[in-house]
Amino acid sequence: MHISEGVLAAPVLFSGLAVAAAGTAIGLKKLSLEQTGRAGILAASFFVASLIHIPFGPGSVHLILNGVVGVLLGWGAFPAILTALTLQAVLFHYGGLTVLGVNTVIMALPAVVCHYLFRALVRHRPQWLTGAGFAAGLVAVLLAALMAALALVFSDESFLEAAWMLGVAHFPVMVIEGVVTATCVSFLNRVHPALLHLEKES
Amino acid sequence: MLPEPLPLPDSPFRRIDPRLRIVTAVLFSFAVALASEWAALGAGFGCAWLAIILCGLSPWRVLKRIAPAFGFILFLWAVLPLTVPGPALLRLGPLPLSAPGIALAGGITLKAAAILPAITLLIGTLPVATIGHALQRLRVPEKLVYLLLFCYRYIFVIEEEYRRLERAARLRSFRPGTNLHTYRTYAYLIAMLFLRAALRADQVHRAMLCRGFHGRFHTLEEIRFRATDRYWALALAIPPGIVTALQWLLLHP
Amino acid sequence: MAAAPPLIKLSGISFSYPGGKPLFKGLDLELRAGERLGLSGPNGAGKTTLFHLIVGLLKPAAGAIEAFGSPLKNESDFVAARRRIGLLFQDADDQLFSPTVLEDVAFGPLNLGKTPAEAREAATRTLALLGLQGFEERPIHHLSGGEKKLVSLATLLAMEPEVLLLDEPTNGLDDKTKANFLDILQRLEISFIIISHELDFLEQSARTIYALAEGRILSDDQITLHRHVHAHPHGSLPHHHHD
Amino acid sequence: MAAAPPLIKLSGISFSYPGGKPLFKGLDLELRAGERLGLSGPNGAGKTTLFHLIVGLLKPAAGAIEAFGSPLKNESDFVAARRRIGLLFQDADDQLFSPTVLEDVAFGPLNLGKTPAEAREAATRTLALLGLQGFEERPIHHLSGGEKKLVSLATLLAMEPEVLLLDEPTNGLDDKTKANFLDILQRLEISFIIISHELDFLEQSARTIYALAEGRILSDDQITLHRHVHAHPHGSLPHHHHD
Repeated sequence: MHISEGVLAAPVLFSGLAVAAAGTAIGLKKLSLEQTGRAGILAASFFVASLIHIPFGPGSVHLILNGVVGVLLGWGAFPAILTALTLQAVLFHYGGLTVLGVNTVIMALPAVVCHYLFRALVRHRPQWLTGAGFAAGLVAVLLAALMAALALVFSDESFLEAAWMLGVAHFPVMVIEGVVTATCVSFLNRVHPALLHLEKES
Repeated sequence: MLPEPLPLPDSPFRRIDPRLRIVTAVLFSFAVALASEWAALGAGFGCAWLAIILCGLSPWRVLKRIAPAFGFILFLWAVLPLTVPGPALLRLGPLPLSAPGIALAGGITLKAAAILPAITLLIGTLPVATIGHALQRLRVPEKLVYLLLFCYRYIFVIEEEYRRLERAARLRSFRPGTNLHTYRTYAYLIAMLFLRAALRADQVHRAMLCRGFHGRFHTLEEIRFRATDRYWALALAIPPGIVTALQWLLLHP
Repeated sequence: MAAAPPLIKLSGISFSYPGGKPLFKGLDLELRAGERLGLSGPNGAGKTTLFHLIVGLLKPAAGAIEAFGSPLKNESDFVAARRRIGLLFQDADDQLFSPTVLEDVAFGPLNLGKTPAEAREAATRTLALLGLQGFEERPIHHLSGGEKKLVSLATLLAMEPEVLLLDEPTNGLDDKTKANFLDILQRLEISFIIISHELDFLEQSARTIYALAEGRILSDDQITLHRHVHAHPHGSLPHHHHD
Repeated sequence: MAAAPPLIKLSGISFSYPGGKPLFKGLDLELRAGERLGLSGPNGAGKTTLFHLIVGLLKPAAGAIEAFGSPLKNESDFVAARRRIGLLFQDADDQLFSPTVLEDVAFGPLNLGKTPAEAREAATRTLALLGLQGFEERPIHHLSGGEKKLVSLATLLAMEPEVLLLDEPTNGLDDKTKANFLDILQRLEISFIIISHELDFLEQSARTIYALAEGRILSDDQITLHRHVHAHPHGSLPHHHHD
């Protein structure tokens, strides 16, 4: 979910930069050097996975997967997503430099929220793992769409309808992301459960 | 296909300090993104494409590079003229297309058409390794720089892994559709990528330890600010300067 | 030779990778029902490429590919042919992506339109055939190299292919695993082409051996008679010539 | 044998992975200066694990590890030893993590405290030694499998190690690259232990070959004398026993 260059107003751009900088600082602080390498390689898989076309009806959608990144990296999602978006901005021109902050916040803040949401649900009831994964995937996209819509509306009220449509267009993606994230999480839990508890090591 | 930096023909421009190019890209992006006057936007647009031609980069290749970014802008063109209130400029059958809507969409398009080629020219032609070093010298936190370099390095390895797995699925008669089986299959492929990434990260860390890594990255100093870079700094300040000056003068006549 | 068409027939295939020199120049190859074909050749001779051409992952610059009596021209022809051809990849890690063995083996049958119950049944049966009972719920990631190779084979056999294409199946396997794999191959009633740079393994598994060299298939009637006789002093340890 | 201590000495090593059965039970191994040791063994015998124990990436449950005459006990001992031991990983992509070839080869020397100019010089010299002139600025992801393997070796040699540990160095290499790698190994004046499941490659590269089996190292004095003599009728085609 990228907002393009040239759309947003100055206050939104600068607030985005400030929040992204703060989140990234927290994330970097929580990552040890060893985990930095790991986060970099996970960011690479996030980058690759987000290029995959998933069929939906007659067309296809791109996954966002910020929920998975949140579950795996916690606050580390901020630097990891910032990194992936920087490479996308420089090499693909998805997004751009001025919107880097806003786009990072749009994806990473929901990722961090879902990290805690997932953890709370699973800690409460371990058998809810799949459900918690579904919730993390769905909520991460829901919040991202909401934040993208807010960024648009705060920039210019004329974007109101466009923002609504953007949100509604992401509704099917939310469900697909929920399913994919739930399956991903249960896969990792079955095969390599230590991965889901990355954050405890820091 | 994963993106590689665009090759830039050799010229004095190619040899300037990469930090200058990154800083210019940021300044120019903000100058244009924050401008609102048509003349300022037009000047930004002109500067970007003129620079591309002067540096010997094919405008057609740049256009092809940045084309995907216009998907979002196309969406705005489809929505804004119909939804932004205001007097109709045109009519599309029974639908009035509002003047402020068209102006808004047009302004955004012009901004993107100025900023994106500038980023392509200034940063999109730099090897990612060089970008990393330049960022480090620009005091971007070391961990973040290494995150970026690791990410770029392993994108190619992971994409290759994905392609092989996806091919294996296809050979076993997997045909993607809108159904649970498809989504589950993609989720498995993706989970496999994340799993392998994590396991590889452990090995990479071990390999680093074996080569004497003890918590600090050292770099081969390569970036130097030469005497001629001072003149380049002045030259590169012109486009963002023009855009900002025009914007300011037109707003405060 | 019966009048039945060959299972697979390549005629006049030419191929080169972009920017590379020609890998195949007018290559011909036929696999008839019941045949077990071995294909040897140095690494880099394009053995894997040949298999990828047969299943349509790569397109030849010239020449015709036929399978089961029909020419394969466009993607949909290849899609149909792939249901009947099982390709075993050189690296099992490229082939397996499900969390558990059972799910991976059931994946193909599900794609062929079987119900989950039927697919599970087919998977369990195939695993038993390969001596992998009790592996159903094991995570793929915890299997040894040899077990992964067998599971890869199971994923193909569960789809009941008519032809197997085996790409260096013994790569990285130790002798015990290799012997087990050979034993399984010999029990299978299925036509196959096997690629290997290990001539001894080819001799034990295939009935006819061709060599891939200079961009073509060279056949040699005598090559199948070829047997190694080794005479050498050696230590008391079990040792092996080819692994 | 001189009185000099062995370069590497393992005595009575026991190890098992958490939840797994014991991999090593009282394993002994010695590498003396000038020696070139080959280590063969079936899949899952713990060949890679053995190397990781030597450089302290894993800790044994029991037994002692010595390097260059001193016991290695805590992490700082291993850190010191790792400067003198070069471990070549099985997968070159694990070993090469820098954006360009030059940076990757200079990484080790920089960590050893060399100045950037010295490190660059060492890297350039090592690359030239391996025939990799002109590769300095290439991004790692543009290299072929064989080139990656050679660059991995360069990253180690640039640190001027006294011992090399080579983990399945020929895995996935084609014959030409394998021959080139062998040629380079034979030119190096350095003691090494090489792990491979390809006995032929071991025979060509090592002076002594041990087998790893049942959790221990089995030595066999005669195995180094072993040579193959083949006598067989064969076809007119060029064919190879070992590639």
